[in-house]
Amino acid sequence: MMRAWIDTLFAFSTTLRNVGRRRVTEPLPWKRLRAHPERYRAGFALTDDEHGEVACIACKACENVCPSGIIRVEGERRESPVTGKKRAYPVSFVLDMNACIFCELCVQVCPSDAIRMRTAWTIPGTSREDQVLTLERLRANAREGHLSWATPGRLRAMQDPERKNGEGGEP
Amino acid sequence: MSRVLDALRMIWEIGWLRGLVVGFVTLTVVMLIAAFTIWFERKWSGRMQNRPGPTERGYGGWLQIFADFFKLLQKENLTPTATDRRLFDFVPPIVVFVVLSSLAVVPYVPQGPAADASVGVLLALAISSLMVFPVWAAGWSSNNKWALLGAMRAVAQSISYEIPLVLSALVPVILAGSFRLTEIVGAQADWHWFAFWPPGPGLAAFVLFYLSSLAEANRIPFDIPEAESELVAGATTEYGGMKFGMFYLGEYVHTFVASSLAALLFFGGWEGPGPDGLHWMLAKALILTASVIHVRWTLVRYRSDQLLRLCWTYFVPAALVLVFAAGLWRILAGGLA
Amino acid sequence: MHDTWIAALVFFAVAALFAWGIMLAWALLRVRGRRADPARDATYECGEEPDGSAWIRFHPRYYVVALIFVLFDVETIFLLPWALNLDDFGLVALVEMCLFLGILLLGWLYALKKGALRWQ
Amino acid sequence: MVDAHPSHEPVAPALVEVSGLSLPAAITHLPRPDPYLNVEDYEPEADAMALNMGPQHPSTHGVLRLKLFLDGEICFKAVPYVGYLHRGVEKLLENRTAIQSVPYVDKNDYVSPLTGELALVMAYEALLDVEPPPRAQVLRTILMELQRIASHHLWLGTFCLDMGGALGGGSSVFLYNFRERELILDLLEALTGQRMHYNALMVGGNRHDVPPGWEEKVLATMDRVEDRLAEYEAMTVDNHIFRSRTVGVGVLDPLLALEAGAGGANLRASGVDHDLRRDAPYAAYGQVDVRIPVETAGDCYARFLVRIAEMREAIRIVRLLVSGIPEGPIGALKPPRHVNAVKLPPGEVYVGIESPRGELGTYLISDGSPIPVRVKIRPPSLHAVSLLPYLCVGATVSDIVVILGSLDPILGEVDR
Amino acid sequence: MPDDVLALFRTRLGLEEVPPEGPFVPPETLPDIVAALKEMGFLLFLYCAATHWPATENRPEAFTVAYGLRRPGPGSSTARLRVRIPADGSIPTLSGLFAGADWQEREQYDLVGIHFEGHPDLRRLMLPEDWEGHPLRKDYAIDTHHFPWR
Amino acid sequence: MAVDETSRTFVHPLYGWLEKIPGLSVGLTTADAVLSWGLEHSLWVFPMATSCCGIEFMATMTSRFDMDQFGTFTRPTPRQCDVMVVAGTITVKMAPRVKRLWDMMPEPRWCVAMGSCAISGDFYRNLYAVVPGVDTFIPVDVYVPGCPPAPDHVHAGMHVLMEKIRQVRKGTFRPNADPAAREGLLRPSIPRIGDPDRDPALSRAQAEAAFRMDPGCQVTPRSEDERDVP
Repeated sequence: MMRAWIDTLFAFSTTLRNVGRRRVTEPLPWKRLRAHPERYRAGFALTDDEHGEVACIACKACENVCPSGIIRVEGERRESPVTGKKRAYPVSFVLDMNACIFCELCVQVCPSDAIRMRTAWTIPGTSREDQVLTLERLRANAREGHLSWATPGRLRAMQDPERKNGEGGEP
Repeated sequence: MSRVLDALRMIWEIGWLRGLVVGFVTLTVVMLIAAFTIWFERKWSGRMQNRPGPTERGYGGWLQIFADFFKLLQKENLTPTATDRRLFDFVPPIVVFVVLSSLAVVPYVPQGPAADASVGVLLALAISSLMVFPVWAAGWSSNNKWALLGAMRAVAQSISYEIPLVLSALVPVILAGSFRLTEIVGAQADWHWFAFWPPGPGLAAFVLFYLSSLAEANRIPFDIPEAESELVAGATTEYGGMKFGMFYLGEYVHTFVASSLAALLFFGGWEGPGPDGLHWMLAKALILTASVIHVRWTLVRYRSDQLLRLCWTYFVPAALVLVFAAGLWRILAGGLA
Repeated sequence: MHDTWIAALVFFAVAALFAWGIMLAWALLRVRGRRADPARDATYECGEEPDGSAWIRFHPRYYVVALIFVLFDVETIFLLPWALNLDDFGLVALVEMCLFLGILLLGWLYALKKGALRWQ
Repeated sequence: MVDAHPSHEPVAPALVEVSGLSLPAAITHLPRPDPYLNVEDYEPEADAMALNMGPQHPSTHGVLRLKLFLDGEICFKAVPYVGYLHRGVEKLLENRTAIQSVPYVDKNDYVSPLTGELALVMAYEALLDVEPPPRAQVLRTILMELQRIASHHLWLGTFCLDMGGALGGGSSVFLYNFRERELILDLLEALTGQRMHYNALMVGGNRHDVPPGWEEKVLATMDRVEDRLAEYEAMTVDNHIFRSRTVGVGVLDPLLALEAGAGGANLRASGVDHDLRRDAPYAAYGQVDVRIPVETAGDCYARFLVRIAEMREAIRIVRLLVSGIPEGPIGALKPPRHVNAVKLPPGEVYVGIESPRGELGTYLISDGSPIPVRVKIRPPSLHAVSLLPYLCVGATVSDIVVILGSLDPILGEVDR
Repeated sequence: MPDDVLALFRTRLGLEEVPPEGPFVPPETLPDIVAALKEMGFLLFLYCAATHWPATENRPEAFTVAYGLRRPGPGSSTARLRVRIPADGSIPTLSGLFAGADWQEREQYDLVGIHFEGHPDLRRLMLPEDWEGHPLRKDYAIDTHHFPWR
Repeated sequence: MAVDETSRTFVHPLYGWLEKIPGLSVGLTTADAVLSWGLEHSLWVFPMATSCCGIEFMATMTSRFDMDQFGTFTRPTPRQCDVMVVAGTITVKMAPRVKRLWDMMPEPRWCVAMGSCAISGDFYRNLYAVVPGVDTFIPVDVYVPGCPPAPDHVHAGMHVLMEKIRQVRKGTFRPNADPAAREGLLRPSIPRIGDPDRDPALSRAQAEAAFRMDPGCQVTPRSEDERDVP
């Protein structure tokens, strides 16, 4: 009995030791954002191509693969004002973050390096309308930065079975 | 200046005025101390767990408890249909009333408490053990099964630990030869704190008193009546708003009262190095309260039957033995003197 | 002497004032929500509809504890005057009380051996 | 007071032979309570009380509902009700292609999503007869063990929370465990970009390769985790209160455990020396000598000891593997560029892996179209929950909370 | 599958070749064969998975129920077998042999609608008691509405 | 029956006749500010944790993301809580329970939908068993997207809620009514609360279903003729 009670007192060794430890708490998010790794997936952006046009070609690969079915793309073919070549453009690109699961499959399949995820988070709102990303908002997100490391090309290069060096993964 | 002192002396000598003034001052201070204890518990448990605890409202989060209070003041009144309405609504203020009342005989200054009763120890213990009735009534009147289980456990536990609590409080009484709390403290003058002198029964009685008062105040490892992980919120499951606030407040005041009693009975009350007085008493009571909190955030809890077995197989006989040891010491020391 | 008890009574009154004062403040300040609402006032049982009332005959295990408590409480009452007057009575009282409690403890031992506190 | 259970002493227990298995004699062939007991047939000493524990209850680990029939505080019949989280994952997987289905299984066992992914992905690989490259295999093994540590951290935290309350010592253990779990989540976050639902595997390999400097971080984290493990032990292993709550409580008959399909630590704490990582190696487990901790007492304390030992073993495996990850690609198939990128041949496979909770299996039927005909996930937690009617009888409400915690069920996996 | 199981299947069922995904067993001999497997050390109940095969032009509506058992311990192996039943058929329960079959069979009863003969407690497991239909059947629409919640 | 889910009250009956007393308005404004401040900064959470988000919600209370910093902690019973955090998928079987628990909470109360499943049903939203978002049966104040939202996102959600409480008390709260965004929203299978298409009969049926719940306690197997044989 005595032995058992003395053993119980060892519990205090842990709590007392921890009283002296440095605390591990992150700053509150409205004061300073936590440091995220570069692959962090928390939002979306539609990037521009090298000509400054939207890179999306409205191929609907992301719309088809999205398990959640939240992406709706409508496109049309027209002449590019920059290069003069005919290509497809998205007329509307709606991404309803209310049902997004951040699985990165849209990035995985994108053929034109257009859609990317962001490390900056989606801000909570008081209505569901706050969470709908339209084409304008997606492009504005891209200009704002905080893009995740994984582009469609980089992801696929990393997963390529032909890849020789095992290092991989560096940005 | 002397006029003020005269006025104070007059107040002190007239019974009802003394009760009134001391009552208001003591109760206000004790309520603030209870608020402070809640704040301290949240900060200290945070410290133990490498997190800051409340920080945002006021410096170090000290206003947090007031925000909670104002919030509770505005919550809707709920009385579930199935309850025994009258009892259900009547019980919560009783909790606070009972624990606050026990302070009438607990002295914090050498001049004595509001009512320096000749049976102070008994009265304090008796009133604070009344706590079991509102808790039981709350659990039963709720007509909720979790509350019923909580109330059943609370009653069984409180009445069981009543015995070692009273018996271990008898040890200082025997050593001092009086039930009056001021005289018990007086008997501990010159560093003859009963926790350390006579060596043995005093310290053991303190340990018993401390553990039993943990059980009386429903603190871990003896908090089975309101074990959140088992009984949702125990007897208070159906209580919301300020009705719950009363239980919440009562719990912390109870802890402080029990710590004050322990300080008076075993640690010489206001005796201490330098000038005696309120500061030593408060310091001792608060240190004991802090230790209760530290224990709470370190240990897990017993099962109710283990708890009762612990009481009846170890605590009660141990307390009896201690009473006899104290009696023997008293007689032998008296015979020697 | 009377003063002490008057002071105590006044103190109790102040305590009552504090307790019911807060309740009064709450009664004045609280939000009036929905009207009598059976959904709001249903009994909580983890989100389920309760199956039967909680006002039942409870298992007597707890009553055994109450019985033992009464036994020891009476004994404690006898101890109190004894403790106060120990100086006057001396060693004889100690031995006498020892005998009295010895008999009581026999009953306690019997209860323990009978498993009064063992639940399973 | 309960003193140390004899079978926790380091003495070899008596064994009994059952169908080629040697099981501890003291707990084999225990009398089994009748799970279908008619309540009217039972005559309690006072009024019986029917108490709903759950679906919202602080310690039912999600949305399990236990209907307890109590005689005083002692339960004489317990009926678990599940399905409050039935999300029809199997129905959905029968409408999704291989690429799309990985995020769904993430959410089954949400405490160890990677094992769920691996079970599904390995089923597809078995159907396609694809062997992931060695780098992917080793990486998968490391991920599985990291996930196992994180999962056991969460388990230990919530287990103590059940015993010590949200305001109490249990809460301290809980927060200490989560503190170290966050370190492991940070590793997985750096690798995959998410804290919980990683979507880290795909058919034929991994989706993510290690970022630079990851291996060193893993080793540093393992040191930290192992160091802190001793602290939790100081708060639990010899703690008298902890022992009196767990020793001799919820003793599980190994035969019942086997027949009910329980797995993982629940099985090994009852003396069954069985672990798929050693007995039917997958991924890179064949390359490491996995040591399986086995206890013979079968109670909550034994399950606790087994899980603690498993954490140490997982740390050892991670250390062993992470220093020698082979070079090469991480995928055997071309990275998918289309929703139907994986062509399924017709066939029928079953693949089982050792998740932190036991054997997590996937049974898959394909008729040659891109989407499978039937996907059945064999959840270890379902079988753990189905043990409750046997274990809860004769226990008090406090014990039931502990028993439930010690079985470590995840309701997302039970209900799917 | 290990050799002793293959031998058992060959002798009991009179099969030449046992497919790796398990042989088809007649429903009435299922308990005997499973009991024999249990004797051989296959003590761990793995799974019971029913599949609905809607009617096509070549075959009528049918169900298959697949069972898996495992022999625990070093060198662990599985034994798998299947049962094919017509749309209105039923299948003997295994819940007397394996406690784990109880809930798995209830689940299959709930989701696929297989009737297990002799099951002591055949109720819905996952869905509410008053649910209509069996969702894992191929003719059950994935987005069936349920007033008032969806 | 709590039919009207949209009614949110902050009526203090005392104010009505206190305002009539001259000279009290300043005191009243101060008192109101203090009371609002209390309401805003003491949010006790009722964790309606069902699945994955429940685990992340646990993480919000742990040392690394300490929720107690701004005075938020959990209480196990709805009677003592102010905010219901719905964390996880709500199924058809669970929905009446959630509704019942929500009805049990005392006013003033708020609801935070944490994670995609609670907001919209996530990728299960078209499935037979899953409710397409909790706002089809209880009013939601703050939406925290994510799958699951990281703990710091939940903290930000609580911050948004505090902001909303302040604005609602002041009467300055304006919800987002961006028509383009409204157009892009995925439509749940039944109308949400606040949607003009919503039929009051639906709310009544939901309240009724939550109040008169099937106790579901039959233990004996159902009789032979009740079974639906395939």
